[in-house]
Amino acid sequence: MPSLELTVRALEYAFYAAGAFFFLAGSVGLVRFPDVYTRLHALTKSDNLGLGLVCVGLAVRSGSAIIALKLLVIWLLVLVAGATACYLVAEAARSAGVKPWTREAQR
Amino acid sequence: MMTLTSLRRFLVRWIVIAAVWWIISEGDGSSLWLGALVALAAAALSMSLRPDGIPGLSPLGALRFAGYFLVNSVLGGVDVAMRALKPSMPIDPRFVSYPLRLTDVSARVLFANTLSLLPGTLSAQLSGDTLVVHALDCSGDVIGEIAQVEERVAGVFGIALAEASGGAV
Amino acid sequence: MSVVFDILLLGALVWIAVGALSEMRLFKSVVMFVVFGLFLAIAWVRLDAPDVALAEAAIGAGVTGALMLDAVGHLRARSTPYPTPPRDEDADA
Amino acid sequence: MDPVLTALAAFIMLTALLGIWRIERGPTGADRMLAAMLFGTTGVALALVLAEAVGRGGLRDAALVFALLGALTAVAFVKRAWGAGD
Repeated sequence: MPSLELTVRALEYAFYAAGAFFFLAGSVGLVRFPDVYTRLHALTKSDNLGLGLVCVGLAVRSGSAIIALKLLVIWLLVLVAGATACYLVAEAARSAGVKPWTREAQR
Repeated sequence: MMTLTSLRRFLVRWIVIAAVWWIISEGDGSSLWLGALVALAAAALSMSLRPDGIPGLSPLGALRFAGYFLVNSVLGGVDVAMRALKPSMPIDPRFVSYPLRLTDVSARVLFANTLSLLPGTLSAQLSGDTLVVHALDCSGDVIGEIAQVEERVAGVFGIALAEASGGAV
Repeated sequence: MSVVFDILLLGALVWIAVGALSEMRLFKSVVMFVVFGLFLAIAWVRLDAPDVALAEAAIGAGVTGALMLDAVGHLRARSTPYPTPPRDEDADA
Repeated sequence: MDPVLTALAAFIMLTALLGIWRIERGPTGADRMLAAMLFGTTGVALALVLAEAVGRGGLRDAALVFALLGALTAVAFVKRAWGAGD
Protein backbone atom coordinates (compact mmCIF):
# COMPACT_ATOMS: atom_id res chain seq x y z
CA MET A 1 0.00 0.00 0.00
CA PRO A 2 2.00 2.95 -1.27
CA SER A 3 -0.24 5.64 0.28
CA LEU A 4 0.37 4.35 3.81
CA GLU A 5 4.10 4.22 3.15
CA LEU A 6 3.94 7.77 1.87
CA THR A 7 2.13 8.95 5.00
CA VAL A 8 4.76 7.36 7.24
CA ARG A 9 7.50 9.01 5.16
CA ALA A 10 5.82 12.40 5.47
CA LEU A 11 5.46 11.92 9.23
CA GLU A 12 9.15 11.02 9.54
CA TYR A 13 10.24 14.07 7.57
CA ALA A 14 7.93 16.30 9.60
CA PHE A 15 9.70 15.14 12.77
CA TYR A 16 13.09 15.88 11.21
CA ALA A 17 11.96 19.36 10.20
CA ALA A 18 10.62 20.10 13.67
CA GLY A 19 13.82 18.79 15.28
CA ALA A 20 15.99 20.89 12.97
CA PHE A 21 13.88 23.94 13.85
CA PHE A 22 14.53 23.49 17.57
CA PHE A 23 18.27 22.94 17.02
CA LEU A 24 18.32 26.24 15.12
CA ALA A 25 16.32 27.99 17.86
CA GLY A 26 18.72 26.69 20.53
CA SER A 27 21.75 27.99 18.64
CA VAL A 28 20.09 31.35 17.95
CA GLY A 29 19.25 31.60 21.65
CA LEU A 30 22.85 30.81 22.53
CA VAL A 31 24.00 33.67 20.30
CA ARG A 32 21.28 36.24 21.06
CA PHE A 33 20.44 35.86 24.75
CA PRO A 34 22.16 38.37 27.02
CA ASP A 35 23.70 36.32 29.86
CA VAL A 36 24.82 32.83 30.92
CA TYR A 37 21.58 31.94 32.67
CA THR A 38 19.26 32.82 29.80
CA ARG A 39 21.57 31.03 27.36
CA LEU A 40 21.34 27.93 29.55
CA HIS A 41 17.54 28.09 29.16
CA ALA A 42 17.88 28.03 25.37
CA LEU A 43 20.44 25.25 25.41
CA THR A 44 18.79 22.79 27.80
CA LYS A 45 15.21 23.08 26.62
CA SER A 46 15.44 23.75 22.91
CA ASP A 47 18.27 21.39 21.99
CA ASN A 48 16.96 18.51 24.07
CA LEU A 49 13.56 18.85 22.41
CA GLY A 50 15.22 19.00 18.99
CA LEU A 51 17.16 15.82 19.71
CA GLY A 52 13.97 14.13 20.97
CA LEU A 53 12.10 14.96 17.76
CA VAL A 54 14.98 13.76 15.55
CA CYS A 55 15.04 10.53 17.61
CA VAL A 56 11.29 10.02 17.05
CA GLY A 57 11.80 10.54 13.31
CA LEU A 58 14.66 8.03 13.25
CA ALA A 59 12.60 5.54 15.28
CA VAL A 60 9.75 5.83 12.77
CA ARG A 61 12.24 5.25 9.96
CA SER A 62 13.90 2.20 11.49
CA GLY A 63 10.53 0.59 12.25
CA SER A 64 12.10 -1.67 14.85
CA ALA A 65 11.00 -1.66 18.47
CA ILE A 66 14.43 -2.36 19.94
CA ILE A 67 16.09 0.48 18.04
CA ALA A 68 13.28 2.80 19.10
CA LEU A 69 13.95 1.76 22.71
CA LYS A 70 17.66 2.39 22.27
CA LEU A 71 16.98 5.86 20.88
CA LEU A 72 14.74 6.49 23.89
CA VAL A 73 17.53 5.39 26.27
CA ILE A 74 20.01 7.70 24.49
CA TRP A 75 17.57 10.60 24.66
CA LEU A 76 16.92 10.04 28.37
CA LEU A 77 20.68 9.88 29.03
CA VAL A 78 21.15 13.19 27.19
CA LEU A 79 18.28 14.70 29.20
CA VAL A 80 19.76 13.65 32.54
CA ALA A 81 23.31 14.62 31.57
CA GLY A 82 22.13 17.93 30.09
CA ALA A 83 19.99 18.94 33.08
CA THR A 84 22.78 18.02 35.52
CA ALA A 85 25.46 19.86 33.54
CA CYS A 86 23.12 22.86 33.25
CA TYR A 87 22.63 22.95 37.03
CA LEU A 88 26.38 22.65 37.64
CA VAL A 89 27.25 25.48 35.27
CA ALA A 90 24.48 27.72 36.65
CA GLU A 91 25.62 27.11 40.22
CA ALA A 92 29.28 27.72 39.32
CA ALA A 93 28.37 30.97 37.55
CA ARG A 94 26.27 32.08 40.53
CA SER A 95 28.92 31.36 43.12
CA ALA A 96 31.57 33.06 40.95
CA GLY A 97 29.37 36.16 41.08
CA VAL A 98 28.21 36.40 37.47
CA LYS A 99 25.47 39.03 37.55
CA PRO A 100 22.15 38.09 35.93
CA TRP A 101 20.86 40.33 33.16
CA THR A 102 17.61 42.12 33.99
CA ARG A 103 15.35 44.31 31.92
CA GLU A 104 15.41 47.15 34.47
CA ALA A 105 19.20 47.40 34.34
CA GLN A 106 18.96 48.10 30.61
CA ARG A 107 16.61 51.06 30.92
CA MET B 1 25.23 -8.43 56.85
CA MET B 2 22.92 -8.30 53.92
CA THR B 3 19.29 -8.11 54.87
CA LEU B 4 16.49 -9.52 52.76
CA THR B 5 15.32 -6.08 51.58
CA SER B 6 18.76 -5.03 50.44
CA LEU B 7 19.17 -8.36 48.63
CA ARG B 8 15.89 -7.70 46.84
CA ARG B 9 17.02 -4.17 46.04
CA PHE B 10 20.29 -5.54 44.64
CA LEU B 11 18.48 -8.03 42.41
CA VAL B 12 16.09 -5.35 41.08
CA ARG B 13 19.01 -3.09 40.18
CA TRP B 14 20.85 -5.98 38.51
CA ILE B 15 17.84 -6.80 36.35
CA VAL B 16 17.21 -3.16 35.41
CA ILE B 17 20.85 -2.58 34.43
CA ALA B 18 20.99 -5.83 32.45
CA ALA B 19 17.80 -4.80 30.64
CA VAL B 20 19.42 -1.48 29.67
CA TRP B 21 22.46 -3.41 28.38
CA TRP B 22 20.16 -5.58 26.31
CA ILE B 23 18.50 -2.50 24.81
CA ILE B 24 21.86 -0.84 24.08
CA SER B 25 23.18 -3.96 22.35
CA GLU B 26 20.06 -3.73 20.14
CA GLY B 27 18.67 -7.06 21.30
CA ASP B 28 21.78 -9.00 20.41
CA GLY B 29 21.60 -12.13 22.55
CA SER B 30 25.15 -13.35 21.94
CA SER B 31 26.80 -10.78 24.24
CA LEU B 32 24.20 -11.04 26.97
CA TRP B 33 26.40 -13.15 29.27
CA LEU B 34 29.01 -10.38 29.30
CA GLY B 35 26.26 -7.84 29.90
CA ALA B 36 24.96 -9.82 32.85
CA LEU B 37 28.45 -9.83 34.41
CA VAL B 38 28.96 -6.09 33.86
CA ALA B 39 25.47 -5.39 35.17
CA LEU B 40 26.32 -7.43 38.28
CA ALA B 41 29.38 -5.27 38.92
CA ALA B 42 27.40 -2.10 38.22
CA ALA B 43 24.65 -3.17 40.62
CA ALA B 44 27.24 -3.89 43.33
CA LEU B 45 28.80 -0.46 42.77
CA SER B 46 25.40 1.22 42.89
CA MET B 47 24.64 -0.58 46.18
CA SER B 48 27.87 0.68 47.72
CA LEU B 49 27.20 4.24 46.55
CA ARG B 50 23.53 4.40 47.42
CA PRO B 51 22.59 1.51 49.79
CA ASP B 52 19.16 2.90 50.71
CA GLY B 53 16.54 2.65 48.02
CA ILE B 54 14.10 5.19 46.66
CA PRO B 55 11.19 5.54 49.10
CA GLY B 56 7.79 4.36 47.89
CA LEU B 57 8.30 4.75 44.16
CA SER B 58 4.84 4.39 42.70
CA PRO B 59 4.68 3.05 39.12
CA LEU B 60 1.35 4.75 38.39
CA GLY B 61 2.63 8.09 39.70
CA ALA B 62 5.80 7.70 37.63
CA LEU B 63 3.78 6.96 34.48
CA ARG B 64 1.53 9.96 35.05
CA PHE B 65 4.61 12.08 35.68
CA ALA B 66 6.22 10.86 32.43
CA GLY B 67 3.20 12.03 30.45
CA TYR B 68 3.12 15.38 32.21
CA PHE B 69 6.86 15.81 31.69
CA LEU B 70 6.70 14.95 27.98
CA VAL B 71 3.93 17.47 27.24
CA ASN B 72 5.53 20.21 29.31
CA SER B 73 9.05 19.75 28.01
CA VAL B 74 7.66 20.22 24.49
CA LEU B 75 5.93 23.40 25.70
CA GLY B 76 9.21 24.46 27.32
CA GLY B 77 11.10 24.01 24.07
CA VAL B 78 8.46 25.90 22.06
CA ASP B 79 8.38 28.70 24.63
CA VAL B 80 12.12 29.29 24.69
CA ALA B 81 12.40 28.88 20.90
CA MET B 82 9.79 31.58 20.32
CA ARG B 83 11.50 33.93 22.76
CA ALA B 84 14.86 33.36 21.07
CA LEU B 85 13.58 33.83 17.51
CA LYS B 86 11.23 36.80 18.00
CA PRO B 87 13.05 40.01 17.02
CA SER B 88 11.80 41.79 20.18
CA MET B 89 13.15 38.93 22.40
CA PRO B 90 10.42 39.07 25.10
CA ILE B 91 12.34 38.01 28.21
CA ASP B 92 12.34 39.45 31.71
CA PRO B 93 14.64 37.15 33.68
CA ARG B 94 15.09 37.11 37.44
CA PHE B 95 16.25 34.86 40.26
CA VAL B 96 13.50 33.50 42.49
CA SER B 97 14.08 31.75 45.84
CA TYR B 98 11.80 28.80 46.38
CA PRO B 99 11.49 27.16 49.83
CA LEU B 100 11.53 23.41 49.21
CA ARG B 101 8.82 21.18 50.62
CA LEU B 102 10.39 17.94 49.40
CA THR B 103 12.79 16.45 51.92
CA ASP B 104 14.05 13.26 50.24
CA VAL B 105 17.32 13.64 48.30
CA SER B 106 16.28 11.65 45.19
CA ALA B 107 13.02 13.59 45.03
CA ARG B 108 14.90 16.88 45.25
CA VAL B 109 17.32 15.90 42.47
CA LEU B 110 14.45 14.83 40.23
CA PHE B 111 12.62 18.07 41.03
CA ALA B 112 15.59 20.32 40.32
CA ASN B 113 16.41 18.56 37.05
CA THR B 114 12.78 18.56 35.94
CA LEU B 115 12.45 22.29 36.57
CA SER B 116 15.40 22.95 34.25
CA LEU B 117 13.53 21.28 31.39
CA LEU B 118 10.10 22.85 31.94
CA PRO B 119 8.98 26.20 30.46
CA GLY B 120 10.67 29.29 31.83
CA THR B 121 12.48 27.87 34.85
CA LEU B 122 16.06 26.75 35.51
CA SER B 123 17.45 25.43 38.80
CA ALA B 124 20.53 27.41 39.72
CA GLN B 125 21.45 26.61 43.30
CA LEU B 126 20.30 24.18 45.97
CA SER B 127 21.44 25.24 49.41
CA GLY B 128 19.80 23.96 52.57
CA ASP B 129 16.04 23.98 52.08
CA THR B 130 16.01 26.68 49.43
CA LEU B 131 16.19 26.22 45.69
CA VAL B 132 17.25 29.26 43.72
CA VAL B 133 15.44 29.23 40.38
CA HIS B 134 16.21 31.39 37.38
CA ALA B 135 12.91 32.43 35.77
CA LEU B 136 12.98 33.54 32.14
CA ASP B 137 9.83 35.61 32.44
CA CYS B 138 8.72 36.65 35.90
CA SER B 139 5.51 38.38 34.83
CA GLY B 140 3.36 35.31 35.59
CA ASP B 141 2.87 33.28 38.77
CA VAL B 142 6.28 31.59 38.77
CA ILE B 143 6.13 30.39 42.39
CA GLY B 144 2.71 28.82 41.78
CA GLU B 145 3.99 26.94 38.72
CA ILE B 146 7.04 25.67 40.60
CA ALA B 147 4.79 24.48 43.45
CA GLN B 148 2.70 22.52 40.93
CA VAL B 149 5.76 20.75 39.58
CA GLU B 150 6.81 19.93 43.13
CA GLU B 151 3.45 18.31 43.81
CA ARG B 152 3.82 16.21 40.64
CA VAL B 153 7.27 15.05 41.77
CA ALA B 154 5.90 14.22 45.22
CA GLY B 155 3.29 12.07 43.47
CA VAL B 156 6.04 9.93 41.89
CA PHE B 157 7.45 9.04 45.29
CA GLY B 158 4.07 8.80 47.01
CA ILE B 159 5.04 11.29 49.70
CA ALA B 160 3.03 14.08 51.27
CA LEU B 161 4.55 17.55 51.14
CA ALA B 162 5.62 19.14 54.40
CA GLU B 163 4.68 22.74 55.09
CA ALA B 164 7.25 25.19 53.78
CA SER B 165 9.41 26.64 56.52
CA GLY B 166 9.16 30.19 55.20
CA GLY B 167 6.93 32.21 52.93
CA ALA B 168 7.70 32.31 49.23
CA VAL B 169 9.85 35.26 48.28
CA MET C 1 24.34 16.74 -0.81
CA SER C 2 26.87 14.72 1.14
CA VAL C 3 29.61 16.81 -0.48
CA VAL C 4 28.12 19.87 1.22
CA PHE C 5 28.21 18.09 4.56
CA ASP C 6 31.82 16.98 4.06
CA ILE C 7 32.96 20.46 3.10
CA LEU C 8 31.24 21.94 6.15
CA LEU C 9 32.86 19.32 8.38
CA LEU C 10 36.35 19.82 6.93
CA GLY C 11 36.04 23.60 7.07
CA ALA C 12 34.92 23.45 10.69
CA LEU C 13 37.81 21.11 11.59
CA VAL C 14 40.45 23.40 10.10
CA TRP C 15 38.82 26.53 11.54
CA ILE C 16 38.64 25.07 15.07
CA ALA C 17 42.16 23.65 14.89
CA VAL C 18 43.57 27.05 13.91
CA GLY C 19 41.49 28.68 16.63
CA ALA C 20 42.73 26.26 19.30
CA LEU C 21 46.39 26.69 18.35
CA SER C 22 46.43 30.46 17.87
CA GLU C 23 44.53 31.30 21.07
CA MET C 24 46.63 32.79 23.87
CA ARG C 25 44.11 32.30 26.69
CA LEU C 26 44.53 28.73 27.90
CA PHE C 27 40.95 28.07 28.94
CA LYS C 28 39.50 29.13 25.60
CA SER C 29 42.12 27.05 23.85
CA VAL C 30 41.16 23.95 25.85
CA VAL C 31 37.46 24.40 25.06
CA MET C 32 38.42 24.67 21.39
CA PHE C 33 40.41 21.46 21.75
CA VAL C 34 37.42 19.60 23.21
CA VAL C 35 35.21 20.87 20.40
CA PHE C 36 37.86 19.82 17.88
CA GLY C 37 37.78 16.30 19.36
CA LEU C 38 34.00 16.16 18.93
CA PHE C 39 34.17 17.24 15.29
CA LEU C 40 36.99 14.81 14.61
CA ALA C 41 34.85 12.02 16.05
CA ILE C 42 32.05 13.08 13.68
CA ALA C 43 34.57 12.88 10.84
CA TRP C 44 35.42 9.30 11.85
CA VAL C 45 31.69 8.55 11.91
CA ARG C 46 31.42 9.94 8.39
CA LEU C 47 34.36 7.74 7.34
CA ASP C 48 32.34 4.76 8.55
CA ALA C 49 34.77 3.87 11.38
CA PRO C 50 32.58 3.66 14.50
CA ASP C 51 35.25 2.19 16.79
CA VAL C 52 37.77 4.92 16.00
CA ALA C 53 35.01 7.49 16.53
CA LEU C 54 34.28 5.96 19.94
CA ALA C 55 37.93 6.10 20.95
CA GLU C 56 38.35 9.64 19.70
CA ALA C 57 35.24 10.90 21.52
CA ALA C 58 36.03 9.12 24.79
CA ILE C 59 39.81 9.53 24.99
CA GLY C 60 40.60 12.41 22.63
CA ALA C 61 37.85 14.82 23.61
CA GLY C 62 36.63 13.44 26.94
CA VAL C 63 39.52 12.27 29.10
CA THR C 64 42.19 14.50 27.55
CA GLY C 65 39.84 17.49 27.70
CA ALA C 66 39.07 16.85 31.38
CA LEU C 67 42.79 16.47 32.19
CA MET C 68 43.60 19.72 30.36
CA LEU C 69 40.81 21.58 32.19
CA ASP C 70 42.28 20.24 35.42
CA ALA C 71 45.73 21.45 34.38
CA VAL C 72 44.37 24.92 33.58
CA GLY C 73 42.81 25.03 37.06
CA HIS C 74 46.14 24.07 38.69
CA LEU C 75 48.03 26.65 36.65
CA ARG C 76 45.61 29.38 37.63
CA ALA C 77 45.79 28.45 41.33
CA ARG C 78 49.57 28.63 41.18
CA SER C 79 50.02 31.74 39.06
CA THR C 80 48.03 34.26 41.11
CA PRO C 81 50.71 35.05 43.71
CA TYR C 82 53.66 34.23 41.52
CA PRO C 83 56.62 32.89 43.58
CA THR C 84 60.03 34.43 42.83
CA PRO C 85 62.26 31.82 41.15
CA PRO C 86 65.08 30.63 43.45
CA ARG C 87 68.53 31.95 42.46
CA ASP C 88 71.68 29.85 42.34
CA GLU C 89 73.23 31.41 45.44
CA ASP C 90 70.26 30.38 47.56
CA ALA C 91 70.81 26.71 46.78
CA ASP C 92 74.11 26.64 48.66
CA ALA C 93 72.91 28.44 51.77
CA MET D 1 22.96 7.92 1.34
CA ASP D 2 19.49 9.34 1.73
CA PRO D 3 19.65 13.00 0.63
CA VAL D 4 17.12 14.05 3.28
CA LEU D 5 19.23 12.61 6.09
CA THR D 6 22.36 14.20 4.67
CA ALA D 7 20.63 17.55 4.41
CA LEU D 8 19.44 17.19 8.01
CA ALA D 9 22.99 16.38 9.14
CA ALA D 10 24.38 19.39 7.25
CA PHE D 11 21.77 21.66 8.80
CA ILE D 12 22.49 20.43 12.34
CA MET D 13 26.19 20.95 11.66
CA LEU D 14 25.47 24.55 10.60
CA THR D 15 23.56 25.27 13.81
CA ALA D 16 26.47 23.82 15.79
CA LEU D 17 28.88 26.17 14.03
CA LEU D 18 26.91 29.12 15.44
CA GLY D 19 28.24 27.96 18.81
CA ILE D 20 31.83 28.69 17.78
CA TRP D 21 30.87 32.36 17.68
CA ARG D 22 29.93 32.03 21.35
CA ILE D 23 33.34 30.52 22.17
CA GLU D 24 35.00 33.48 20.45
CA ARG D 25 32.91 36.07 22.24
CA GLY D 26 32.74 34.59 25.75
CA PRO D 27 32.64 36.72 27.85
CA THR D 28 32.99 34.29 30.79
CA GLY D 29 34.35 30.76 30.88
CA ALA D 30 30.83 29.51 31.57
CA ASP D 31 29.66 30.90 28.24
CA ARG D 32 32.41 29.01 26.44
CA MET D 33 31.42 25.87 28.34
CA LEU D 34 27.88 26.29 27.03
CA ALA D 35 29.16 26.00 23.48
CA ALA D 36 30.95 22.76 24.39
CA MET D 37 27.66 21.46 25.84
CA LEU D 38 25.89 22.47 22.62
CA PHE D 39 28.37 20.38 20.63
CA GLY D 40 27.68 17.43 22.92
CA THR D 41 23.95 17.49 22.09
CA THR D 42 24.39 18.19 18.38
CA GLY D 43 27.11 15.52 18.26
CA VAL D 44 24.61 12.94 19.53
CA ALA D 45 22.09 14.01 16.89
CA LEU D 46 24.71 13.95 14.11
CA ALA D 47 25.96 10.49 15.08
CA LEU D 48 22.41 9.10 15.19
CA VAL D 49 21.46 10.64 11.83
CA LEU D 50 24.67 9.44 10.15
CA ALA D 51 24.23 5.97 11.68
CA GLU D 52 20.85 5.76 9.94
CA ALA D 53 22.17 7.30 6.71
CA VAL D 54 25.01 4.80 6.24
CA GLY D 55 23.01 1.96 7.80
CA ARG D 56 25.50 1.14 10.52
CA GLY D 57 23.98 0.42 13.92
CA GLY D 58 27.35 0.48 15.66
CA LEU D 59 27.54 4.23 15.16
CA ARG D 60 24.71 4.68 17.63
CA ASP D 61 27.15 3.64 20.37
CA ALA D 62 29.29 6.64 19.46
CA ALA D 63 26.21 8.79 20.19
CA LEU D 64 26.08 7.29 23.69
CA VAL D 65 29.68 8.34 24.30
CA PHE D 66 28.92 11.88 23.11
CA ALA D 67 26.08 12.06 25.62
CA LEU D 68 28.43 11.09 28.48
CA LEU D 69 31.11 13.48 27.30
CA GLY D 70 29.06 16.63 27.76
CA ALA D 71 28.45 15.81 31.41
CA LEU D 72 32.09 14.80 31.98
CA THR D 73 33.54 18.06 30.66
CA ALA D 74 30.98 20.10 32.60
CA VAL D 75 32.00 18.36 35.83
CA ALA D 76 35.72 18.86 35.10
CA PHE D 77 34.97 22.51 34.36
CA VAL D 78 33.11 23.36 37.57
CA LYS D 79 35.41 21.26 39.74
CA ARG D 80 38.70 22.60 38.45
CA ALA D 81 38.92 25.22 35.81
CA TRP D 82 36.32 27.80 36.77
CA GLY D 83 37.43 31.42 36.82
CA ALA D 84 35.18 34.29 35.83
CA GLY D 85 38.19 36.07 34.31
CA ASP D 86 38.22 34.31 30.99
